[in-house]
Amino acid sequence: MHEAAMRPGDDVILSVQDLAVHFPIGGSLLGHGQRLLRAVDGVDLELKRGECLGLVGESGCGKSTVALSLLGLLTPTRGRIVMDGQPVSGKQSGDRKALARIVQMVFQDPYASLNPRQTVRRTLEDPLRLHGVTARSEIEGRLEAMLKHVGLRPEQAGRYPHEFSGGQRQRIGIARALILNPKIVICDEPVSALDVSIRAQIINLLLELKETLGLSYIMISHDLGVVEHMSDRVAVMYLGRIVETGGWREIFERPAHPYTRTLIAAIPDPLRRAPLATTKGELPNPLNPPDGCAFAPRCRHAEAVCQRAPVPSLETRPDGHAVRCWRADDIAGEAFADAALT
Amino acid sequence: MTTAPLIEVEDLRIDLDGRSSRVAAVEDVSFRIERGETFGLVGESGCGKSITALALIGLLRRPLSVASGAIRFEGREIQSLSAAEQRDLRGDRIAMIFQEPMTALNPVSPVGRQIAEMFVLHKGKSWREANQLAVEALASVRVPAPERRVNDYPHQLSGGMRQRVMIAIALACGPDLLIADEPTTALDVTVQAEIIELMRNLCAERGTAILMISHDLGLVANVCRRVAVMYAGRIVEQRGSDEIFRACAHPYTQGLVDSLPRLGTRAAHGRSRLREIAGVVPAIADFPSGCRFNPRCAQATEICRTTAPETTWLDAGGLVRCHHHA
Amino acid sequence: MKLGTSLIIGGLLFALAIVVGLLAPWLAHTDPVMDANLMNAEEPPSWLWWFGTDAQGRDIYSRVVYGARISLTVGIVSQLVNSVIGVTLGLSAGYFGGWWDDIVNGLTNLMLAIPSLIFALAIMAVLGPGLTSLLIALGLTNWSFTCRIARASTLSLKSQGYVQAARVLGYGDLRIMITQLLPNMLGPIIVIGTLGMGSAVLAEASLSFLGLGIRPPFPSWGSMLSEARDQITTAPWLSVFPGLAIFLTVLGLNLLGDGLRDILDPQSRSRRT
Amino acid sequence: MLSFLIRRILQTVPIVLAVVLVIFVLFSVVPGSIASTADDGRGPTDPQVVERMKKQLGLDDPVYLRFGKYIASLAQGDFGTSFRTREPVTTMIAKRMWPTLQLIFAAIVFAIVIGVPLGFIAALRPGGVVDTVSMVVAVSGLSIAKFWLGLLLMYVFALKLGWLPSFGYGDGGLKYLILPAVSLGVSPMALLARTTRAAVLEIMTADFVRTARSKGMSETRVVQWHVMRNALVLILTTVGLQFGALMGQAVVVEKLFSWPGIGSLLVDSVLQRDIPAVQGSILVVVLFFLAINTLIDVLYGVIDPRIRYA
Repeated sequence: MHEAAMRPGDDVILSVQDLAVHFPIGGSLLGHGQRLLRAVDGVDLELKRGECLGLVGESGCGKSTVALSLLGLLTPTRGRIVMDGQPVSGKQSGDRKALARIVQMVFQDPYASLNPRQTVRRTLEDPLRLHGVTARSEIEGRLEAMLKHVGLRPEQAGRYPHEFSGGQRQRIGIARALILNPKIVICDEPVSALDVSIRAQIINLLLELKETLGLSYIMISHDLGVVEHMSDRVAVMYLGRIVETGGWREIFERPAHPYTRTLIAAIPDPLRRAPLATTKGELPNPLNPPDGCAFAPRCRHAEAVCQRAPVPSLETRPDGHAVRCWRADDIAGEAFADAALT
Repeated sequence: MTTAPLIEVEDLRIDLDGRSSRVAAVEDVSFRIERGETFGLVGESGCGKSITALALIGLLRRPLSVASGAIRFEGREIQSLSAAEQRDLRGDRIAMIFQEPMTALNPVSPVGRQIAEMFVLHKGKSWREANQLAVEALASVRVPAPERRVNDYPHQLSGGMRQRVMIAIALACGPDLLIADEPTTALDVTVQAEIIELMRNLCAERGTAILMISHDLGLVANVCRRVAVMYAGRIVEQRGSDEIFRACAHPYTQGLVDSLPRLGTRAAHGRSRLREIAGVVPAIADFPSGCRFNPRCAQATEICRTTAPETTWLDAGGLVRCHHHA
Repeated sequence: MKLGTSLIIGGLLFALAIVVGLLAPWLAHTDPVMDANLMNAEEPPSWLWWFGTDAQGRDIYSRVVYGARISLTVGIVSQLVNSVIGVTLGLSAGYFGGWWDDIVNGLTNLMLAIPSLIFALAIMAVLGPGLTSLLIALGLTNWSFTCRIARASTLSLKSQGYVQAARVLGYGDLRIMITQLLPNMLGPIIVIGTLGMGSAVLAEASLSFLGLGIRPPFPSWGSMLSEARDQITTAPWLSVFPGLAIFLTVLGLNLLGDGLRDILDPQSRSRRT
Repeated sequence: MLSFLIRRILQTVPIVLAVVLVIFVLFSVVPGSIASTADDGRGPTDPQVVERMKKQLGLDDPVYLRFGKYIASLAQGDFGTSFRTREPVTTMIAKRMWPTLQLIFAAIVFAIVIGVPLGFIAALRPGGVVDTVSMVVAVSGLSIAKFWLGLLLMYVFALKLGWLPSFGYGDGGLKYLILPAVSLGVSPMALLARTTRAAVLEIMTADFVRTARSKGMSETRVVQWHVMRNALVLILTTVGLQFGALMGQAVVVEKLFSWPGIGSLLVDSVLQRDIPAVQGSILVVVLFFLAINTLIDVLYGVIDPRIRYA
């Protein structure tokens, strides 16, 4: 991963190096008793043009914090983010506007992500005006084209969000994300708030738009089925760090980290009434993470080495599959046998 | 008595009282659950699965009410029981756990006391005895250090722990039926796995039947022996869970199965466009006439628009409600 | 009460008060200040003197009608000032957080620590009686609740997808506050504003009753009651009508606020009034 | 608990200081306040008198020095000397404290005893006759001017029926207290009735009440075991805030009934430009209010575990 980041080719649209976001928690006015929440602690990512990178992990693992930092909504504690050749830094409003034309976001909850007091037209036109598109005809043209792209009719533009169903709202949300022609779109659980029978529509739409508009996606989800379907590469996060990353096939067919294996085996198999894989204990308190490997307390392969500092490093194999586990080689012999996956 | 199923629902209709009109939120729903069985009720939001469950335990509140049909528990019709008799069943024989374990627990009462209430209410125990039993109940759902945890308040526990407390409450009196309404929707997958396994094991040990309600067809098929799929207030298909993914008969079930990207599919068959179910889930007030799925169904014909299909038995076992079933 | 009932009754009472205030010169029988005539002193209500007359022989009906002007002016203007202060402080504090939030919080706590009527009374003591003083005293002392609600709304709205989306789209802070946050918190703010007008009317009456608001001979309902107190044995009707006017005006505003709450802010019916 | 209490008390210190500053600025620095001190509306005052007063009061000193002196004397419990009676303000306030406390506590007890049950009963049958009537009563109670209500009560019960004395403190007996306390207590009573009703209604729809019902509890038990305590949290908030409002409104009621409390002291002092007495009374009112709210916060911790551990 590191090596790849060192020589970013033209095909890399986003590279993140050593991203860390720490939040001070609690404590008195003078800082006594203040503790540091390491929400993200040393994350490297690389997104290639036209690719979809799946970011998975349970709540609290830091995946949303990564997204917010990429969008410029959080100032990272350290790290370097390069998007489309531009280093991203600071919070100046000029930067924010430039950033807005590179990266956009599709939100989880289509009910909370549209301003209830704005028509679709205003939701889509205001950003254009803000970004210097003033010609009436151009605005109108782009608006119409975008609505068609996402499968809405131009005459629906005058309506308010509450007049649409959940699926349609998510289409509006997607249109808003794409109206400035961004290059990267971060999809934060884009279908999990939708009715099951609607999800396929949105997944298909996102994949179609990626092709027709040449977009690159970062797909954040806890639904591994959706991630497998959509992603080219996958990064698995646990307690602020990436524990495994690689091509989708490596991750889902030959998962190497015990945590990834647990995640996959915890998904109920509809074809078989079989026990689900469980782990010991609960997610450790992120304010007081364990020494050594963060997953060790819950890991059934853990040995003494795992419970001591330092944290294992993310070792990259020649095929680009990287794992953060002391015992990856030992475990690799133990085939990941889950009949459901074949 | 021995032949009567544990619970039997027959032609249940639940009405929603509007300002000016009554509409049926649930209609023609029939199913039975045997002692110790696991039965799943699957559907999307607004399909009526949760209110069906609430009707079983007698917790429907205005503007919802049972309009017709029967719910029989061990052959006794629940609607005909007095309020006090119904309360004796509730919690003691039929118990329920809910989706949001945070809000489902009283925030200002220690969890131990919330468990102990069950023993005071149904087993005639004193508070002292009940508190002791609460510790045991908490231990049985594998909460570490139960003797200390009983004094904790819900906000001091994690989501998974809270749901364990809910299970401890529900199973406290050894009920015959546990209704689990989306018990893991608010939880992460690894926690979900733990809760499901806990529920499954405890109920199997004690011979408690489970009625599981969820939007997640995969989860229900994994947990339950039989599954009923609901759409817009009606059961459209009822099958053994082994068959529902392999050979479902109703276009809606088929649509659900096909439209979900399932783990392993891409590796096995490559990535193809997911099959979509067109249109939107109808709201209760806008249920279409005829077969309620007809506006979204690719196979719909004239008869589907005019006539509601009857329930038919399938040769392979199970029931389907479709004019053109596979 | 049924939905809508309180809205209609409240709206009608408030509209009545406004109409009376606006049309006072036409509705009144006599000049409320100048037309004193000791010949007519302390007449009980009759066809000629609808509400009776006071010790100086002034027509109570005319004075009550003119009193609406003072009450409503004070109620509406001072509450507007409060709403503007409260929303500005609360919105900006919730949005920016940090030291500004700390300062606003401190100010709000300070305002809550001094009972608002006492604070207003202290300001009146410094500025002296009169309409302008009243507007200042009441306009500066009753914004803490609005501020809290605006701040709380901002905090909860800030994490909503559409506000985040606006930031991602490159909207500036001011634009986000005005186009995304403000329109979505107006409901509760209007409700509180309506109820606040009622409190302001009561506060004006109280201050005038104490002799610190509108001074006689100008017709404020509060000061009329103050005079009435001394004649309660001889002319009890003096105590009835100004008080009834206050009651109906404030009742109208309270009912209107309740009714608006059901429409504009349905989630928070339980919020304190 | 003790550390919570100490922390809570420490938190009020800056507020008290800020209040002192506000009071000081308002009456000592704002231009025109000196003039209004001198001009009490009874014609021009001899400029020499004004000069002498200024000297005597140290009004020619720089502002910060005066503020320092003011704080220093406050810290010793010295609120200054009344312009009007030449009495130490501390003594004046001490004499007036008890009647005011009596009045306010009587009013709040009246409000709680009537308001909370009223709200509870109303909430148990929403839309019923009791509910409708009590909510009409409540909204009326909120809309009525206290001094008008007091006047009406005075007219009916004192002047017409002659059951109760019309004004004054008398021997401090209960019969003198009733009319002022009721006049003062009506609006908090109305507010409590509404708050209680809303709180109970809201709690009755909470998920944990559904859980309680699913356990097989009767409605009475549900209310006893799960609704009461949760409602109490919300009711307590209202009671705490009402103390502040009551302190303010007591001024009007005390004036109306010639009740010898801090409120009437404050009004009389304002009318007669007795600035040390005004400042002292306001400060005492604020301190009292803050003390009550600290107490309420402690009670919160007892009732609501979420506060205690937060």
